[in-house]
Amino acid sequence: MTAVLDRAGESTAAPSPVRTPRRQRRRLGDVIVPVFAALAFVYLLVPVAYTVVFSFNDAGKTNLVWQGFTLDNWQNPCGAPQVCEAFANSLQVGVVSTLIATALGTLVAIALVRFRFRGRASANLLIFLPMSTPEVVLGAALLAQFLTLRVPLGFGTVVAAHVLFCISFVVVTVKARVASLDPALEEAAADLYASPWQAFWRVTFPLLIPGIAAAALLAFSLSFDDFIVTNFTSGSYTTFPKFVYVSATRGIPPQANVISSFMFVLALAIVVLVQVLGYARSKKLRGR
Amino acid sequence: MSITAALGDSVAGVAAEPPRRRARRAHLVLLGPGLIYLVLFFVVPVGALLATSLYVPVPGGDVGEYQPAFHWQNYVDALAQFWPALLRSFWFAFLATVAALVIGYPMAYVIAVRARGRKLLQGLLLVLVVAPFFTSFILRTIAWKQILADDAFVVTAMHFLHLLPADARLTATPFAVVSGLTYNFLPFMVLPIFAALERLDPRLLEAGADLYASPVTTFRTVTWPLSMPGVVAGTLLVFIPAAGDYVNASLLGNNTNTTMIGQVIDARFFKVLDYPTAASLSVVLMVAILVLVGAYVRRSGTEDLL
Amino acid sequence: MTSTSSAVTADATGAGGAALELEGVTKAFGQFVAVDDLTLTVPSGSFFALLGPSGCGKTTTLRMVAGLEQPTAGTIALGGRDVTGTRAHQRPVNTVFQSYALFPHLTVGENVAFGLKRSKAKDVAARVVDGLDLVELGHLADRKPAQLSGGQQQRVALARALVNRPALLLLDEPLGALDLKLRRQMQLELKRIQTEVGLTFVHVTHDQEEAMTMADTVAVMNHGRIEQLGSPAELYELPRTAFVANFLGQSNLVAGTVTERLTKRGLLGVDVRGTRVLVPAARAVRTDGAVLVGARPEKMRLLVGDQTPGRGENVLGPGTVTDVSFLGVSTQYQVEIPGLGTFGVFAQNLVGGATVTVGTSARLAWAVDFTFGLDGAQARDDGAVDLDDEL
Amino acid sequence: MTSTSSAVTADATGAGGAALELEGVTKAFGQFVAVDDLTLTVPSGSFFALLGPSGCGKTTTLRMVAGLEQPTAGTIALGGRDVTGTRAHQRPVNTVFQSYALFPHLTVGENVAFGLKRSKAKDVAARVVDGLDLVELGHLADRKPAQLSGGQQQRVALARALVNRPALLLLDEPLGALDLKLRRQMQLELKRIQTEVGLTFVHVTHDQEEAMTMADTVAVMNHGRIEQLGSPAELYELPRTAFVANFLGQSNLVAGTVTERLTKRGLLGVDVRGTRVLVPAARAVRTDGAVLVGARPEKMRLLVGDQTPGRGENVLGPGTVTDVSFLGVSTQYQVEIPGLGTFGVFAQNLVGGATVTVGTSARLAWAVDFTFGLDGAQARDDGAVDLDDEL
Amino acid sequence: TGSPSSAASSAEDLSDSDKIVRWANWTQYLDQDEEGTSYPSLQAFEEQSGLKATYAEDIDDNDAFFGKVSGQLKNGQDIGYDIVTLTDWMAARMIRLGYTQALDKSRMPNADNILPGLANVDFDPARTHSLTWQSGFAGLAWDKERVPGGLHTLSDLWAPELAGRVEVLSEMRDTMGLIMLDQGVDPAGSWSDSDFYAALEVLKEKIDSGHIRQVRGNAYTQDLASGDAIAVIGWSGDITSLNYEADDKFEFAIPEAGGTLWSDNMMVPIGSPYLSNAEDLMNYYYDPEVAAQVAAWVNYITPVQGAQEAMMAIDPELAENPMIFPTDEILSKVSVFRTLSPDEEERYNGEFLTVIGA
Ligand SMILES: Nc1ncnc2c1ncn2[C@@H]1O[C@H](COP(=O)(O)OP(=O)(O)OP(=O)(O)O)[C@@H](O)[C@H]1O
Ligand SMILES: Nc1ncnc2c1ncn2[C@@H]1O[C@H](COP(=O)(O)OP(=O)(O)OP(=O)(O)O)[C@@H](O)[C@H]1O
Ligand SMILES: [Mg+2]
Ligand SMILES: [Mg+2]
Repeated sequence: MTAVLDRAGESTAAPSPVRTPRRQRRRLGDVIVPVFAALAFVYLLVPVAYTVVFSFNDAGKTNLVWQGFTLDNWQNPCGAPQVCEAFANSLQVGVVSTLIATALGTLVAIALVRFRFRGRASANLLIFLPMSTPEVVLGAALLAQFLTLRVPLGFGTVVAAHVLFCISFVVVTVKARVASLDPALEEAAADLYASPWQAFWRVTFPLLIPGIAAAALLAFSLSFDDFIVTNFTSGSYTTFPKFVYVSATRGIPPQANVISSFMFVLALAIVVLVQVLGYARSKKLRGR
Repeated sequence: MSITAALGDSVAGVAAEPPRRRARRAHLVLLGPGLIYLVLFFVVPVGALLATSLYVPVPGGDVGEYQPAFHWQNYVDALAQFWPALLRSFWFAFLATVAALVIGYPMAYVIAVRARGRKLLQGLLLVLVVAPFFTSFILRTIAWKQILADDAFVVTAMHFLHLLPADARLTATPFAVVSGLTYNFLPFMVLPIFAALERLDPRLLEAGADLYASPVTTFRTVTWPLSMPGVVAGTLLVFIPAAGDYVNASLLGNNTNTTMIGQVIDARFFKVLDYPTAASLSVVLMVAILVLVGAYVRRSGTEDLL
Repeated sequence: MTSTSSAVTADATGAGGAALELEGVTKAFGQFVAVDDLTLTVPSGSFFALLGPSGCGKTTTLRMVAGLEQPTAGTIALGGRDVTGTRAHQRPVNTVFQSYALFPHLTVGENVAFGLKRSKAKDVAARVVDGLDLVELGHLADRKPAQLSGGQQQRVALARALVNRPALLLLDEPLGALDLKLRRQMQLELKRIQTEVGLTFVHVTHDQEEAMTMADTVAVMNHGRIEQLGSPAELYELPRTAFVANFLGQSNLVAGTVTERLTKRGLLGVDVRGTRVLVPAARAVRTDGAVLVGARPEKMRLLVGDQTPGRGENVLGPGTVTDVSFLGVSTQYQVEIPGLGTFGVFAQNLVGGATVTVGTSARLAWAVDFTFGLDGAQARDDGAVDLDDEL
Repeated sequence: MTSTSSAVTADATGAGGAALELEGVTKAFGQFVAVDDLTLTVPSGSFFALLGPSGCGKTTTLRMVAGLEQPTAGTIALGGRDVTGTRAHQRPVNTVFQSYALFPHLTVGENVAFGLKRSKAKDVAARVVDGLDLVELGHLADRKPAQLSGGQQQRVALARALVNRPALLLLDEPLGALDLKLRRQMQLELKRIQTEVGLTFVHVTHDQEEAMTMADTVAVMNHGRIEQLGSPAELYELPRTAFVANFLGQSNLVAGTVTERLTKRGLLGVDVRGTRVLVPAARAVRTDGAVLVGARPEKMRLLVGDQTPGRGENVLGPGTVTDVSFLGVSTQYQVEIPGLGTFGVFAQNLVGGATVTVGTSARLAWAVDFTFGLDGAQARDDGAVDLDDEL
Repeated sequence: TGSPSSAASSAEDLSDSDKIVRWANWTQYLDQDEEGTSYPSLQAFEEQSGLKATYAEDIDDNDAFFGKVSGQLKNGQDIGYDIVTLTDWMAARMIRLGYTQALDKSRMPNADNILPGLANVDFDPARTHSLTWQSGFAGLAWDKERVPGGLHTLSDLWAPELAGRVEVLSEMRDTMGLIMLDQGVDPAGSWSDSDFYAALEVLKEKIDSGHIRQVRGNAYTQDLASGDAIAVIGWSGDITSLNYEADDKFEFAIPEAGGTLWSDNMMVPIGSPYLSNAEDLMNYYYDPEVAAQVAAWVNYITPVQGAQEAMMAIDPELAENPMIFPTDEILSKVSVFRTLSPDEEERYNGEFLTVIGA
């Protein structure tokens, strides 16, 4: 946003009496969009802020009314029964389903972009279908399936379900990346004596990493925040969103706010860190 | 941040024409695991769901006991009873999609175009878009409920300023449900539009200006059409989950005039144990979405999008 | 092809272009000064070429004229009117972008119509047809840019700009993507259009041959400043700096010291490692001290065996022919003279291929009248592309 | 620069390249035949150039040789060994790709080392250093490709291929992205490397000047077939088809009918709209009926006023000078002769700029010995780039 | 979803090898310490028995909970809990379907402390499959400031000035029971379809007109706290708890026409391999002192005899609280919703859900 303001300032540098009204309009036009976007960001972040604020509430049984400031919840984030267990479960489910979905989805994406074969269209459709299926339907279908197969509900079934809806997102994300990858690079590798396997590991894969990382991030956030499908397929296994949903009926312990706020801050910190490191590295390179 | 950038990509990515290759069956090795997974955990369960939708109750059986049959009447009954909820779901999803577009497009635009070249700022804004995913969305929804509560600041202030009639309220209304949907799926709108806009060559905007187009005209004739793939992807990613959602409706609505089909399916499934009705509603919902999406994608000329 | 251009000339906004005046224009990006106090007048209806190495500020200059960039200082006037503060879409200027910048979502025809529609022109359809015919792409009006070859895209970009009959047309390397053959053909086309329509063209290019064929006036830019400005023949025949001598075609430059002034004959005697070389005083930048003596390769000829130089010719050598390249039209020889370096010699293949082989000993002769003298303080190879330097 | 190349030549796999033989090679994409029954031998250690218009099948041919594409029919042999079925990574062939195809995630050094590591070569580090020195990029080994200029990237691509000392090096427009100046410099470089290292080079290019400067043998391709093959001078001086005559440099072609055979003097008399033009029978593709009589622009000179042709010269005209372009090194004139069309004439600027002005009446004269005769059934302008055709 | 599974049988008891017990309960239904970080009574049990107890507040709705586990129960699978706590009618269904394990009373001496009124219920005559956890009333609750006059009958709830600030429970038996009582029908008696539908009509009218803002489960307390609701049909214990934090802002009363009484029952689901451990735990909570400790925190009616005496030691004021230790007079005003046949249950439940918009 500062970018915009800077630029607006720049354009008004040269003086000319005739231009004054025009300049005014332009400044307005330049400002309206960012202001609107800023309001949208506020809209997006107000509940997050609320969540963060109430993580400092000196709450009793419920965390609905502001009772006073305290750091207790942050000092003892696992204080409320089950909250940390649910959080750990969510992390576990998120990591495992992300790994599986990313691996499977990446392979599918590569195949879909790089090869032309009969049934490619159907494969594409099959990938798209889970994405276009409402979560209730997915959850219901999976639950019925697990029961028919007499699979005990728990970690395994939750992961299986999460992998299912993450795969499609991974495929689409990685597909975009593969498509933008110059096929000439793989040919160059082959030309330089790399076997197909070596060409994949030394050229294709490293170049896909940003796409794969993005896909993994997306998969993780979807899995971490999923409630509907989890609710159907988890049995007595509790994940963080499920814990929140269930406890919401009487009052969510402030520790849940602590954990949510923590995740939010963590995500911000990671991005800033990556940026700063990348910036420092590029600066170093340029310096040489 | 490339990660978040590519994350946006994801959904707007229009795959290039695949190069011709000698078939070496390598694709089977690559596709195999993923597709087998999808067949096992998607095709088979959905097939079973389809079968369930035709079941009939066991005569004289207890609650929730059904036996296989081909009772197509289930669909007729289910639709006859629940078509208002079905229509309302699509209506709410549509409203939420439009609202998310109106709110999300400027956000994406500012991140992609106005913050172009300022990597740190861009990364930060992007993560602010994604980060709410990490604070449980139920917590956020409940936060909304508290923020918009009758006694809370917002409503009191609006009453005081006469922006809202004295007996009007914000929670437990269709408005609350739609804004909850909008809110919760907003990131899905912003990311693909961001990806599309980021790929937009700024030189095209200059070309527009050079050819006498004012900023507004340039937006209308160049920026908007070129961001269409992102807009289409974003609208789909908001519309589909919104149409099937029940959490927002049950937390923020919970009245007969906010009942969404997801709630009905959930209730039939879990509370009434009326599996055939739940299953047939699921099938109807899925097919309806597929048909709508297919028509939409075809109309917008972005078939190769997905 | 010529029949259709009438639509372009018959414009109410006035056939003929506007004069462009830059006055002390400077553009700084942060600390970096990309264009440095540029003052320049391009007369109405002329074809002006801006030539210079990559990064010297050509595109930046054009962008300021187009209104896509605000100058840090200075003013820009178009047809006598100060447009410095006017926004891009309000200037009667069109640009053919280095990268074409075609709208990918519009057809070729819609691309060409874009500017006309914005300026609410009449007869848009007819003018688009005319414009496309002008670049011989009438039959491709319904294609999308992605379905065109590079050369065709470039021509669409050209048509899109031309069709608006701007007072000033800016061309930023508009032919960069074409192969040599097509490029030459388009050059003739462009030149023809410019003459017929009478627009003012400012043409940016890397390619000195292009600049010389097409332009009335050429300006050679370097590091944000103009090194020399003049007609192509003037710049070529009488470069005033080593940079211009090397950048515009090849030059054989050799260092020497002025030892005599033959004022009557208007000549300078220059000592080049013991050989006396004559330089017309009027063609020398300085008349004393260290100078660089130069001559173009095509002005030089090889003296083999006992061939003698003609009257009024300078002679250097002997040296050894180290390379012979057959270029079709001509043959290029490299002659190494010990202590003086390598000299290039062009010989038109008037009578077939090469006449001299590698290893032959030869002297170089060239007319005194085509010798020029530069400031000896300049680097001999300033402006000659160095392989490590082009980043 | 020369000192380091020793590492490249001193390879155990044998200094000097392998001969390449294509035998009836055809490549069809669906219905479309991109390469049509191509038979070709490139001798070991030679510099072979493949020249042709865009889309004629050059890249496809190279890709088949590299093993990146399977021929539909025919065999490819390398150093006498049939490699048709061998996969790309098993062929001792390296390619410098049209688009460089540098690995963006690897540094320059790692890019160059890539092939060596795959083939488990020894002394990888030392050879990488040598290879980079060869292209004068030793100091940039730690950069990523994105941090290099286009010219530098191209040189990295070259080093990456050269460092493997392949028996055969394929160059697909390796200089396409460079500006004229740098391009000429790189051409000299490449040629030097090829001669020093003694590899077999197959070089694909659009640019006929490039092909002629660099190659021992040039093949002109068109529509998937080879039109003519020979040394550059041979192809240039004695084209056998109108396509070659027009594609390789410019040609002045004019239609006529053989009316006499002066067998003793080995000449043909051709009637060109009433004027008799002589063609050496040995330089004519056919000796009767309709022919195209041709001569290169640099072979022609203008006869102005009462100037007379020399002995053994053909004369056409008079016509009118319609265009004079100063090219620096030379001046190009366009002369229109009523009924015969427009002729190009090049004159080296041995004595400064243009000597004839537009509108002057002039005749054209050129030596009978440099006249060639083509099949009159061919289109006069085959191979001359038509603006609409290059997609 | 096939025919009733008779194959479901009790799982092999692994109680001796694995010292664990897993208990699913409603939220805020067990005493917690000051920080809300642990359950003192459960900790004491762990120390005393050497068992590791996992306590999960996983139940927020009888139907929803049953819906999630019924498939596994039908298969006879371990659902991950050794004790589940469900309301009477759902307990009835569980027992009827054979989804519970029989309790060995000989291992549970304290079980005899059960209040006589609860010792014999129609769905589990000798309490062989279930033990009551807590009981409570459904009645009227309101914000004392905003409804100064208080609520006495259901009609007070329908007063126009309360429009849009009224909430009722999503628990069919409580909401419908109160309406039926208001219409003079005893939900414990043998009423007919028409009685039910007449009551449902009232509910429908109030919801459709917007008089009832929302139909909620436990979460109605949040709406009371945030002011979105000022008068509700609610549960007795909730209001007591709520008042701790809200300075006695709210009041609860049983309507003059009568209220409903419900109980939640602990059961050991089929498939649980830790029956003995579960029995130990139930036995522990039937100790009067432990029961008093729980009741002092959750504020519901404790089913254990002697708890009132024990309560005197903890908090004499609570011992007098009629909502925890109801007097006979109060008990005479409340009735237990009668057990429904499967057919009735499915129909009523479906209709009710449709009306409340779920
Ligand atoms: N936005 C910018 N910020 C910083 N420096 C810039 C910017 N734009 C251009 N420059 C610098 O200004 C100088 C001139 O750039 P310009 O694009 O005008 O070069 P050019 O002469 O057109 O070169 P080329 O022939 O390569 O197109 C270059 O050194 C470039 O790096
Ligand atoms: N995969 C393919 N499928 C169909 N046609 C193809 C394919 N690859 C090449 N072609 C066609 O084969 C012809 C030869 O292509 P090729 O790339 O060899 O041309 P080229 O001579 O290298 O041209 P350029 O000079 O433009 O690079 C072209 O007409 C092209 O359209
Ligand atoms: Mg430029
Ligand atoms: Mg090619």
